[in-house]
Amino acid sequence: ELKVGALLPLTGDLQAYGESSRNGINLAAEEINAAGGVLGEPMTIEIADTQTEPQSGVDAAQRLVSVQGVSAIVGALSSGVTIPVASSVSAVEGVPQISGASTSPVMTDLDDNDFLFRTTPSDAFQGTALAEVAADEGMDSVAIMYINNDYGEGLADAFTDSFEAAGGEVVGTSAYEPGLASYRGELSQVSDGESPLLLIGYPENGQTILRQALEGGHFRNFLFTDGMKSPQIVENLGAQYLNGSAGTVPQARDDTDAAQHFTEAYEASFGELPPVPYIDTAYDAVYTIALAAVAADSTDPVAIRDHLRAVNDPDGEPVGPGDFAEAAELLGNGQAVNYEGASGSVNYDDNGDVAGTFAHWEIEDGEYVTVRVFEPSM
Amino acid sequence: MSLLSAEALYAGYGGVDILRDLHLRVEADEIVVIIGPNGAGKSTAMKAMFGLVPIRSGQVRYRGEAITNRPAERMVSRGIAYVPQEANVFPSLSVVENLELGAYVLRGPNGPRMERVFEIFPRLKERRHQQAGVMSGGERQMVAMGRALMVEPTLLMLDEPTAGLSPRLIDETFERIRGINQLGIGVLMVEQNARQALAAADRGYVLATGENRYEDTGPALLANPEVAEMFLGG
Amino acid sequence: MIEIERISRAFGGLQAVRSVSFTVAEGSVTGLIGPNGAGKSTLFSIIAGALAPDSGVVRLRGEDITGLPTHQLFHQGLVRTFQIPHEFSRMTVRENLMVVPAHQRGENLIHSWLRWPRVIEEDRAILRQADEVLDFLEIGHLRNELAGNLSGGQKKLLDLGRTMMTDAKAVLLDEPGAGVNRTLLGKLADAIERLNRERGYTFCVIEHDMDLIARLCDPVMVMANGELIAEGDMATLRRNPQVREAYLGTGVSGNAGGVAS
Amino acid sequence: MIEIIQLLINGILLGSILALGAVGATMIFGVLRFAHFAHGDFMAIGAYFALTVVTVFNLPVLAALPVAMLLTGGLAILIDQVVYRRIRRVQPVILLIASFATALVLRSFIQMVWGGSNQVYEAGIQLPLRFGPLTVKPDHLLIFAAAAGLVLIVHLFLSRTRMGKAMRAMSDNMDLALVTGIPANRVIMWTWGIGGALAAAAGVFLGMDTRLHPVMGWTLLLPIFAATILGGIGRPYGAILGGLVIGCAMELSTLVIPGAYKPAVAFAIMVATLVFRPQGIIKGNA
Amino acid sequence: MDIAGLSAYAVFFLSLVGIYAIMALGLNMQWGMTGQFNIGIAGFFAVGAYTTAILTTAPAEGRVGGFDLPFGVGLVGSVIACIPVAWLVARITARLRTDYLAIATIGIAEIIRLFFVNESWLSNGTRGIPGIEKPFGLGNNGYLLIIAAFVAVTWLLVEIARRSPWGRVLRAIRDNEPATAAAGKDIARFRRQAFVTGSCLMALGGGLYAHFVGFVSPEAFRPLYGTFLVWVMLIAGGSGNNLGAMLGALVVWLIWSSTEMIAGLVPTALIGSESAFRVFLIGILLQIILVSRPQGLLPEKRPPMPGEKR
Ligand SMILES: Nc1ncnc2c1ncn2[C@@H]1O[C@H](COP(=O)(O)OP(=O)(O)OP(=O)(O)O)[C@@H](O)[C@H]1O
Ligand SMILES: Nc1ncnc2c1ncn2[C@@H]1O[C@H](COP(=O)(O)OP(=O)(O)OP(=O)(O)O)[C@@H](O)[C@H]1O
Ligand SMILES: [Mg+2]
Ligand SMILES: [Mg+2]
Repeated sequence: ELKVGALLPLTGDLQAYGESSRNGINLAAEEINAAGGVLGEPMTIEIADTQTEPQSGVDAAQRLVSVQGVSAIVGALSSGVTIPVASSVSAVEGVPQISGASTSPVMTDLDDNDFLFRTTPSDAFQGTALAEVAADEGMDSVAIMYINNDYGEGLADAFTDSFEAAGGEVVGTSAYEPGLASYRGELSQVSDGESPLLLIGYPENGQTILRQALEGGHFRNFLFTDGMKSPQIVENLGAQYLNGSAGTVPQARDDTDAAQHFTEAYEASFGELPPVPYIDTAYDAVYTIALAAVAADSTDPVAIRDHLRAVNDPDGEPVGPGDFAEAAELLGNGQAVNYEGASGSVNYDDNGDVAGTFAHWEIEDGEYVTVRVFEPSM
Repeated sequence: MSLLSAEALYAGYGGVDILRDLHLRVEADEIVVIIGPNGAGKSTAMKAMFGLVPIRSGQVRYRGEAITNRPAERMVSRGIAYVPQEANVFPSLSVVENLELGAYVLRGPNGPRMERVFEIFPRLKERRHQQAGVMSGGERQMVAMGRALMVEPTLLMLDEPTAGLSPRLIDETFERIRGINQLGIGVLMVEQNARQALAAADRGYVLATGENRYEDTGPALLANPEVAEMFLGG
Repeated sequence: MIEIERISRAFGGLQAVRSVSFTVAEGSVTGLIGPNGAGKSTLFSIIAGALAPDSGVVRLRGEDITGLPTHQLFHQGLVRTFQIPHEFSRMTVRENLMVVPAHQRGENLIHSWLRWPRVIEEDRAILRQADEVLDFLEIGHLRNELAGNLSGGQKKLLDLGRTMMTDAKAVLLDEPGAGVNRTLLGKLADAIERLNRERGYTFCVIEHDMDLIARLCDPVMVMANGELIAEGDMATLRRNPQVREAYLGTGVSGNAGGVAS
Repeated sequence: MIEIIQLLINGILLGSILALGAVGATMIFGVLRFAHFAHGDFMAIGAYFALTVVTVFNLPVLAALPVAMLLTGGLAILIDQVVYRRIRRVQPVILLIASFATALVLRSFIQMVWGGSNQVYEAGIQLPLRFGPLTVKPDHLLIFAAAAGLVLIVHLFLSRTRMGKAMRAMSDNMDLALVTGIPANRVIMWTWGIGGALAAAAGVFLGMDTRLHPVMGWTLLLPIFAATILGGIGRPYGAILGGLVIGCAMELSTLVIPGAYKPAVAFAIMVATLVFRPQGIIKGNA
Repeated sequence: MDIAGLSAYAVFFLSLVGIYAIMALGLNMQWGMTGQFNIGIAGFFAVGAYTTAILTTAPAEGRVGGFDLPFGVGLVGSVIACIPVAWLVARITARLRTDYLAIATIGIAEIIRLFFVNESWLSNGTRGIPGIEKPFGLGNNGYLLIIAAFVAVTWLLVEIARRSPWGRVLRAIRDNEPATAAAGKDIARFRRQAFVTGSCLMALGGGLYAHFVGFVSPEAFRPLYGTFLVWVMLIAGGSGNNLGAMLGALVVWLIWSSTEMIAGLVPTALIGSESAFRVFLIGILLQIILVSRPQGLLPEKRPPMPGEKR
């Protein structure tokens, strides 16, 4: 029986993302079980809460591995939890861990005995993508406010490099600490009255910043990253103020079968697919684990790890999330498959990273609309 | 019917009895003094009767009504006022505020009551806006007693009202206590200034190790050679 | 032994001590009396280093000690008690005394770690000393009681006991008798006399009990309104009209405390 | 210059929210002698009570404010009677840790009942009023006026009523207050009621100005303590001034230091006050 | 759920308990013995963790350090680095007492955390420092032995300190400072010693933690897990009692991690969110402990007199 641990922030700062990721994970498991399960048995998901804190995150991870006996872990979300879990639990116990959300470049070179993977691209890529979107939107100067953590800083740095290399001007940059009641001082510092604001962060405080930016007349146009792609922001602040704002998100080409399958399946199970990130990435992570178990013909963690790359054989038969039964059969017959996921092709490289594609989205009439999906040209 | 009476009290802290079979009685218009060595349980007796130390067995009656183990804050509205041995003023409040708080349980204007206290302690009137915490030892005792008098009590309980006062102020204080008593207020006090206190008192009790040792009129106790030898310092 | 020279101290607008000078001679038991609020305790606090004077100098054996912190004065042999007892309320009576002796090896943490047996041995001696003091003060039965649970008078005794745990040269006692039973007070006076005679302690005593002052102290300083108004032996002072007016009171009842005995 | 004035205006707004929180915290400190770590969460739950009133009865926020204040005050009293009351006689630190537990309970309760994502009283934003180069949001005028009004009411209560005096007496000497016949428990209940109500007001205003979120109050707790300290613990008037100073200092700090260090400003002011003027900026009479 | 798995988890669980126990012992020295209200534990915890991270990791670009030194040097470094920091904090806050000290220290701890967040040249900023290895190639089991040894030695040292005349002076200070000064003790010095020693234990905890999880970033040093948890452990366990401090670490961490299972038993429909309910339970359990045993599970006992058995 294949048991997969879901290590998610169900309380604490990233709680909102944890809950939606959980849906993605459960969805994948349901589909797989509906398609006959793994090695003849239904797979199960064990959920554990990191509280968005490393201390309780590692404890929860160890419990998943030792007590619940999971063969692989999906999670965690923030790099500050993912990395300690990798170095103190996954790498030590020899259990593969796939994060659907951690974007820190540190993970690329981490000494993880090759047990740490991720289904979302590193910040370095998204920064470049963001600069491209800025150029597409005709922005030649921007001000930046970013959340003062590894995610915000990584993106801000990568963006600034690419943007300035392309001749753009950054008129002001300010990191912000989460949880404050007023960001008006920072806003008036970075604003030059005209340039749009690149806001890198999460809705929890991002909404406050946006609101104060609009109300104070500091900014009218905005550029966002994946973290801020959240419908509640539009809902809470009013579409008319945000229409025309743009952003990026790691996203597969939504014209692919896999992406369409995912959207439909999600909507059938949970209602409308919220435009928040890390659902499809978590979903894909479960799929690759299940496929790897089938390929290995074992639920042994190390065997699964060894086959994670094998389910993405470029010469193999292309399979998508809807085709689990077929994929299992192919693998059972000793044939190679190439998994094409909801979030992209999910080809783990030597470091366990994936190169991603990104969507350029805009808000139109209060809706998130994908303008195009592209691969950043580094 | 006595103003206050304690019958066969057993009381103490955390399960250990300090008071054992204690009997006390104060009649209306009487000054009663308790003396005894350090740690005899004098303060404990006062606190027990005032509801600050739990009574394990025995009865306390006030004008015949049983008030055993009633909460301290209710005693005041019955007409009993108590001045503790230590920490007996509100240090950061002014004299006037201290006095006003004394009458907390009473309705109606405080003006006339305060005037009466000022008549007894004219010095408080001079210092009425001073913070009680920085007054000298003697002035503090006046504030404490003034505060107690603000409720227009029928019984005043004083724990060592003259400790730390200068000889002159001790005289004055006993003078005042007699004056208060003459207004019809019963007084129960603990004193180490035993000779003077007994001289001023109608009756006295000698306590030792939580038990009654002697009970008699003030002059009789003063004249008792055993009492003098053991408790008055020869 | 202690020379006080023109010490002044004000609190806000109140001049608590004004230009007071006097000397406590080595080997004497000097009394300090005066009405409530005269500034006696303030003066003690200044001598003991707990309060800084606005002006003036304090000398101990000719050496200027003005403004030295309390604990340094302690090591020069100057100890004080407080008017309101300052016990260590959550420690036992014994421990209250055992804190006092100076230069305990075990007060050095590293030393305690490395030489535990020696520290224990030393502590045993201190314990014996503490028990002796407690027996002397007749509170030996309370040795394992928490000091916070003592009665008001017992705390005063404990305070005095602490001064007996040192090789003090000069001891400042702030109202050792207030709240202490008269019988015990007599014994206390014996103790002070003995320490003075046998061990050569110098005392300076604030006290409102004139019996005690008359029995122990010579000379006696009288303060009023922050100033030194008189000094001399008690018999002389009783005849001083200024002192009677300010302090002793004129009424006969002032003697009911039993001067006669 | 204009910029500084604009920042000051913003700072005063933030300051009045902090001040409302700080007045309650300082009163609780004064009477019960402990730093109340659930105070921020009282703010949050007050804000959510108002949200329920707003959405269920479709009322404007200001109409929901009194209800929220009442409910939060009541809740504060309830928590005191159930939890704090039993440990009042032991060391204050136990109360502090217990209040920390209360904070956890309240915060997770909010999440269980109202969910964990951002919410607002009213969708949309408010366009500011312009006074020349300066901008002020209408809500801000409202918040400021309401905060000033509440502070005035508290002032009158403390200085004019017996209960106010009894509170000061309790903070001076609880045992003696009992002996004087002051009903200690009733006074403490009043203190909690007022502290809770003011916290709710601060929370509602914070929610109006930003958004509602389960940790909205917790993250503001330290600046509130900073304001309390700055004003001198136990002094409501000092707390108001402390709140305003912290609010303005935090906003103005962005002129000279990176935004990432902004919260440190409040702490640095707080530590400096503690070190150089431990009795607070305005020296009281204690 | 097999035995091997359970024991592996038990090892892991006990390792974290051990690390917290060391910090709780440090806090006991400050609060339990001296009455110093330090809510800035996270600051010293961070100093310890970062120091050993910088000393023992491989060289890295863009930041100081990566000296690749052995584990032992890292831990000693953690403790030594903490001395000047703690000394400075003690100096700055020398005049503060009770809640004033508490609020000052929590402010300082946050400033320290913000320093590590923002000063990337030293701490690698928000990205944190990865690759902090366990010594001698040990796994979790071996490392637990190391932690256990440190807990035992720490307990011994703190217990000796408590029973020594040094500890007696601290308790005297806790009770009454002027009287301690009048007894000839240099209160400022003793307070400083206790503060620095206690803080060094917190730094030691930080150092052990860094090697245990292999990665430090500023997220680990926020007040909840860096400070309050330790307080809760000490108070619930019994402040003033060293065994209590350690028992508190065990019990509180057990509550922290076992409530997840309890919360899982209640239908989600009733409680909205399982995880929120868990935190709710934690809060309630804590309050029950505090209300029913305000002195802690093992209340403070007075140290034995010399020659007294116990
Ligand atoms: N809170 C307490 N807990 C435990 N024991 C106490 C407490 N308060 C007093 N005691 C003990 O009770 C006994 C009687 O104390 P009490 O204060 O009544 O004495 P007292 O007669 O007033 O003495 P004094 O004249 O010295 O004030 C003493 O032995 C004291 O140690
Ligand atoms: N910290 C202070 N702040 C303000 N005033 C003070 C302070 N300490 C003492 N005083 C004032 O200084 C004066 C002298 O006080 P002190 O305590 O020295 O008197 P004392 O002679 O010891 O009196 P007693 O015999 O009553 O103890 C008093 O009026 C007192 O109110
Ligand atoms: Mg007494
Ligand atoms: Mg005095």
